[in-house]
Amino acid sequence: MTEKKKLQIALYWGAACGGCDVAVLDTNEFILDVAAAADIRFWPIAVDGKYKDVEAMADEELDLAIFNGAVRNSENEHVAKLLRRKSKILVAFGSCAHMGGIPGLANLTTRDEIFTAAYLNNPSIEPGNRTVPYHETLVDGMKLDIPVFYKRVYKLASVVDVDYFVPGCPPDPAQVKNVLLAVVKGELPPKKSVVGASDRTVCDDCRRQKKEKKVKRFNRPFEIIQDPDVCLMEQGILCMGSVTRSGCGVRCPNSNQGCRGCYGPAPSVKDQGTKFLSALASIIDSKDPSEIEEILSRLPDFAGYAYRFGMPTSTLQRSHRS
Amino acid sequence: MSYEPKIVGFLCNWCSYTGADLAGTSRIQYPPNIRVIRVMCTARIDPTFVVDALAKGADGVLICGCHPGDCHYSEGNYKAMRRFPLLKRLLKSYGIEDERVRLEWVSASEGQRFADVVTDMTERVRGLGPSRVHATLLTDQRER
Amino acid sequence: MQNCRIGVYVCNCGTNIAHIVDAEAVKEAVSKLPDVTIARSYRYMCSNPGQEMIVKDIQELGLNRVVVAACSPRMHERTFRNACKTGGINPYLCEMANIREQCSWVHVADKLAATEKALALTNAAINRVRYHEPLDPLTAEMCPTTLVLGGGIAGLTAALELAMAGHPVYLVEKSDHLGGNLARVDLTAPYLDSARDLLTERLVRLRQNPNISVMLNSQLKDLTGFVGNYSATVATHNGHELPQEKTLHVGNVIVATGYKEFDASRITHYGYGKLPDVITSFEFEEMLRAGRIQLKSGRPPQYVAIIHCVGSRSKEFHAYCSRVCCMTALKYAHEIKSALPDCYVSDVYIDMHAFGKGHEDFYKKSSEVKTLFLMYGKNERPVIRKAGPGDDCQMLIEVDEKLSGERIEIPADMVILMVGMEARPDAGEVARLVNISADKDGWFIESHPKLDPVATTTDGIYIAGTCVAPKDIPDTVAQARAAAGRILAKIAKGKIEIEGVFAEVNEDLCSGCRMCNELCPYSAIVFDEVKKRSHVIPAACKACGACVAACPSGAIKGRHFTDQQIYAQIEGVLA
Amino acid sequence: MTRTIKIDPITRLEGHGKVEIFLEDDGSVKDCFFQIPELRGFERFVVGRPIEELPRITTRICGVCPANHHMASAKAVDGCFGNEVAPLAHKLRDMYHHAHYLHSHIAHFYALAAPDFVCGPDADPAVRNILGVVAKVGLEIGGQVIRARALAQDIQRIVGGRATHPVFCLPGGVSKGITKAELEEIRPMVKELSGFADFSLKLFRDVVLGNKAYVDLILHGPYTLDVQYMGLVDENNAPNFYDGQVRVVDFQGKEICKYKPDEYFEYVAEHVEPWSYLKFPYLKKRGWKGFREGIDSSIYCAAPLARLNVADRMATPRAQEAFEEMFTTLGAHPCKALLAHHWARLVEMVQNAEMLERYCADPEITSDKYRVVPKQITGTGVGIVEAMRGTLTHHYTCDKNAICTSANLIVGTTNNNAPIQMVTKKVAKEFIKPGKEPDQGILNMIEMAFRAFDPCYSCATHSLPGQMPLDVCIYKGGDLYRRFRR
Repeated sequence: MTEKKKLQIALYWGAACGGCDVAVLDTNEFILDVAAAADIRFWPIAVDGKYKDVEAMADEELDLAIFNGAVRNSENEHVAKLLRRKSKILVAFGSCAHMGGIPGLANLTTRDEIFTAAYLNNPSIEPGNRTVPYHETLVDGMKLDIPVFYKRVYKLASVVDVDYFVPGCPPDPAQVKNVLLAVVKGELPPKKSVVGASDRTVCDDCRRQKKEKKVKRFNRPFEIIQDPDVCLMEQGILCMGSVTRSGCGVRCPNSNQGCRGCYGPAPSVKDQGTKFLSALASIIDSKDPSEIEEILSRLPDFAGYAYRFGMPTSTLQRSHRS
Repeated sequence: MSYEPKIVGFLCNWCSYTGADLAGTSRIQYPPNIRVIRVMCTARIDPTFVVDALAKGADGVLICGCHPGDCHYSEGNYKAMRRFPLLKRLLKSYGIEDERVRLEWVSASEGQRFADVVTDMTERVRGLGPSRVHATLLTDQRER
Repeated sequence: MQNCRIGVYVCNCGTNIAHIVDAEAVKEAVSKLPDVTIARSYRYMCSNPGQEMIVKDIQELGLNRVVVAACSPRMHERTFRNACKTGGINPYLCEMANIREQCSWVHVADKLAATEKALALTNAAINRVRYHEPLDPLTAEMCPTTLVLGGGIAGLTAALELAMAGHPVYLVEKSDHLGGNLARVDLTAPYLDSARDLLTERLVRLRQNPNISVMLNSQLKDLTGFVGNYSATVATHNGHELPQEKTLHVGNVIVATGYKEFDASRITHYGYGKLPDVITSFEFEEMLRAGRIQLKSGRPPQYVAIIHCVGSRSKEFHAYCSRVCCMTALKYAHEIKSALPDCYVSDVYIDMHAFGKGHEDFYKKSSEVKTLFLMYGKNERPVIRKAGPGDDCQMLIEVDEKLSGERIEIPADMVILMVGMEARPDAGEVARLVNISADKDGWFIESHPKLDPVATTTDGIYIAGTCVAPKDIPDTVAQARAAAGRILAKIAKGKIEIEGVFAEVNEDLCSGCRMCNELCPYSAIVFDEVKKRSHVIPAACKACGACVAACPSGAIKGRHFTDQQIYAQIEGVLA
Repeated sequence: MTRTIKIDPITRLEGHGKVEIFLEDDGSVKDCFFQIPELRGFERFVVGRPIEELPRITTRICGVCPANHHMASAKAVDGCFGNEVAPLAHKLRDMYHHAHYLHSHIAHFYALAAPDFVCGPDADPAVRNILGVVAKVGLEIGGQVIRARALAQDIQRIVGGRATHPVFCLPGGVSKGITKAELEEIRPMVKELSGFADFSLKLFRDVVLGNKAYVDLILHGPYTLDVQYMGLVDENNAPNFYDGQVRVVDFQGKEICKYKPDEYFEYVAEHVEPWSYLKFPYLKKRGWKGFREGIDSSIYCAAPLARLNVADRMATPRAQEAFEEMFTTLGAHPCKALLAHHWARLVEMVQNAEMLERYCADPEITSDKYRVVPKQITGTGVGIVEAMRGTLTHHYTCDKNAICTSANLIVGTTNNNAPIQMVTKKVAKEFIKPGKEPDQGILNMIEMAFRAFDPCYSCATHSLPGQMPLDVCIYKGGDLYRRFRR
């Protein structure tokens, strides 16, 4: 590597599952090269993290901060803002930071409903329990606090200014490697770009045979045995490959599962779900309103599919029930 | 002051926009709440336009096209006919009231019908009160 | 995007706009908006001084965008685009806000709201025009060869017209001979000249003309491409062996596939098929052409009855009038009288349609040759029954005669049923092949029934003769020549101009998912199996935008109706 | 005097495992809290989703153990469809699951546990990490470790299409099988991993058992709790990670109960404290008695040691030998020494490897009968598997259109929430006494306690195994008195 000062890197998670960090570990031996080329100042999973160091850092002392996970509570936001301040480059890493991810599905429900399901009304809760966690509690004179659980989930870019986006749930390790290399070599594209993904859609990399499309009946994944060689849409199986950026390695369609869009919308698509809706509905093979209804009735929870990884990024972002 | 609904209308050029012009030349009066955007065919209407309008503060969205079978491009309006019910399902899961978004067929000769549709829609949306979408998205920013 | 210098022009339209919408206020408000270099209001923007104002501002203020808030773009968009052109900027850098038809005229009661709305619409137009791009028409080669479908009088005439102008023609005929229905006719009304002569004259000239290649026993199988550059696949059957397919490169297509006569046996109570001497007009034509009018028994008829509107103008069959039967019936009266002077001819009709040139005189003449005219009601039918032993005729026909108001019984040895015209059973298939539409009766639909009768909604596809609707020979020939004329005009131009507004695929973004392939009503989207990308043929595209909205990767751009432009407009109307 | 706690806003920053210790005036520990600050609400937002999608949604509860959630979820969904499953599918799922165990156990032992033993518990935290281990045992072994973990990930990728966040489970089976060619690809990997499992056991023997100080630390350190144990066993009471019945025994080895998955809510309940988002499971029939040790305590713990404590034997021969050696050396079965978790983990690895060898030898494994299309929707299902970090329960209900109507989840680490709370306090009391000033050393001691459980707060919360950022705040006289952080 070069003689110049080593890169100063930090990795952190918000409301995440940890899969993004595993994806980084999945670069295997390469991670040792990174360790050689950079000072990993802060990465709780693999090396000792010392928060006080992060606080002590001068603004922009870090060259790169990789943030995975969504913003679900006041603490996530606090960390995001701290790292934004301390780092020259902030990367939203993985579907949750990029688009809100699967935790973002919570935007179709409410805080009260979530607390009720988790703490009050489920088969294994302590009989008669009325307690739900609260951000401030006084126990026998001892004051305890936990972060404020927000009404909804936000993508990272909703709370801080983000420089780059690495999509995927989780990002494909090969792509992670490319991104890290680009950083080390200082070969990053203009800010605000999506990195570690293709500009075309999953269909471009999908090996399945594609023909003209007309759909008379949609099938749920469990209703048929998928043909491994024919485009899933032509089998009436929902697949978001056509609206979704490629770069994942077509891992789901190659497992006979439709794409759920974790790599986010194609570059010139504004809203992944409504765009998918537009394409999908257009190929319905009917001119009769009642038949169309009948065909659509076999697509339950379209919102939960079309925004599986991006509800907080969708144009409407969350439920607007009164 | 009382609330005046903002309604965005997407009209196809050949039937509905012409029908709206006819309403004009025949001086048929209807409420001024509708703001019309002309497209060549309802098939051009990406459902994203509709959610975008709602997010930007529309209280209602009206889509008008040629009657089935009368499309200038022979089958464009069938695409709208297919997308619309799925869009309605999507909006439902977002908790948006059914009557805020509407698809109607209005021919070039139906100036009166266009006026009636706009009048009816305006009254219904007025009845629903202002859409929460725009406001909610703004207050969300204030939560933090 | 280059930095915009927008000129905004608010038209008063006399008082049409200004007496409701405060045009001055709108002008004032928009003049403060970013990128607006100049805002003016004027009495009549569409007037010459109005247009000159725009031209002058473009040239003196260096405007590169123009917004006109006035009447409907359907009224004056062209006018102001031309003004831009004259001023020296691309006509597509102009946008209109409709503040008359959809504002001042419909919100008379509320001037304030009308003015607010006018402002919103103008604001939207300003937002939109920022994203407008200069668009130039494309040109494509025009192949001078024409494909004519149908070897009837229409097809023959069109083919000759084009060939005589020196252009190659393929004349494709389904059957094994040319002439179509006309070849089955003896004399023609109203001048009683021979159909045979009409045809032979044409067939001779046709054979002499090297530009025409006739393909008998042939049918169109497939047609791809677009105006000026179609590729047609034609299958020719020779006896029993497999049909040979030929691919022809043609610039235009004339569909002249003609009609089929109504099947009289569908009307049971006329006894057609049971009573030996109840025959159709075409069967009678055969007798005429053979020069022998006789009954099945071989003897000449004493009484002939002609019944009109068989299958036409009826609720259960065809509601329309077949237009030629009336005159043909009169023609029969004449021919019968001249062949069998003692024969009694009765003509049983609903209305006598004699609208054509010379038809009324012909009608008069027929009454002079002692034809008995009987009128029956539109929704009734004459009843035919076998005559008894005492009668001197074979059949008796009962009619509620409208003119006398009496129930009349007339004798008949021979009954001629004037069968109407109907669309050929394969009309739907033909329409699909050449991508045009047919109406509920199966007749092909013209681009405009009055103003554009022989063109269709698909460029380069023309229709002529009785495949469009029932008509007589002069009208058919006129249409055939009209179609040929339209094509000759285009060939003369050499190239075809394609409007700048169409959909285009960005191949760097297309991933070949093929979602769009089935959506285009004009088959303008083609999938390249090698590149695994779809692309749009501009000349075939009509810019409806179906594929633009549907393209899941956002790879298809609808010129002049781009997402950007529409989002800017949405923002504008809601501002 | 009354004590009020000043909440230092900075403490909001830390949190993943926030420990707050409150002192009496005399400097003795009044109380100690271990708080989990995160909730994501899966139990609510899966409602309304098509039930067959849950195995592809609940994996995101934890990216460190997604396979456990995928399998538990798949089994719960099978239940909703009347449990009609292609037999081959169970084999392929179990195969995937074992590979996942290997990857996780290797990562945990070498990256998180080994530093304590290989480098030593008192070593400078800066070198007490995987790199430190590599430095000590040699780069060549370090390479082997990374390679072995990669192999385990690869086997998952081949069998299930993806390593992290598998998608292949569907009602009635799996969406893909494995081809003969793929099996041939897997075979040598399994062989190598099998050897690596034995190697790791040997390394533990040499490095840890060979060192009396470590053995004493394991057996006689403060790291023991008198609570009960839970684990999934087969019909012979041998550990089964994918299927079987849940067995609970007390720390004296007496069976308290043994239940089938769909009976879980009769035996387990969850207690809620307002100061933590993570619930505290306990034995329902005994009732919530607070964070108390004892033979009648309703608190239990799960994870490797617990699994071996509830088991009578292992399911495979080489693992059985290791099992016997372990408990003979530790002198008792069950064993209360929390640090023995690490050893148990290695014993499990041997069984994982042997099971994979079995599947590779199974002639049916490459057949294409990997899924049946279910014929009925029965509406409710409970799936229980052993996550690396404890017994994992998914319980769903759905309507007649197979749309999820409710979900209840008791995830691996949650089982250990109470024990961790208790051991934290125990360690605190051990190291902070009147006159004995707390120092940085307390971090290591608390962390070692944690790490024994290998707590994965991704499950139900969101941080990762071991090496958790710790923030120990000690309050006295209402003020922040001492603070130790990492």
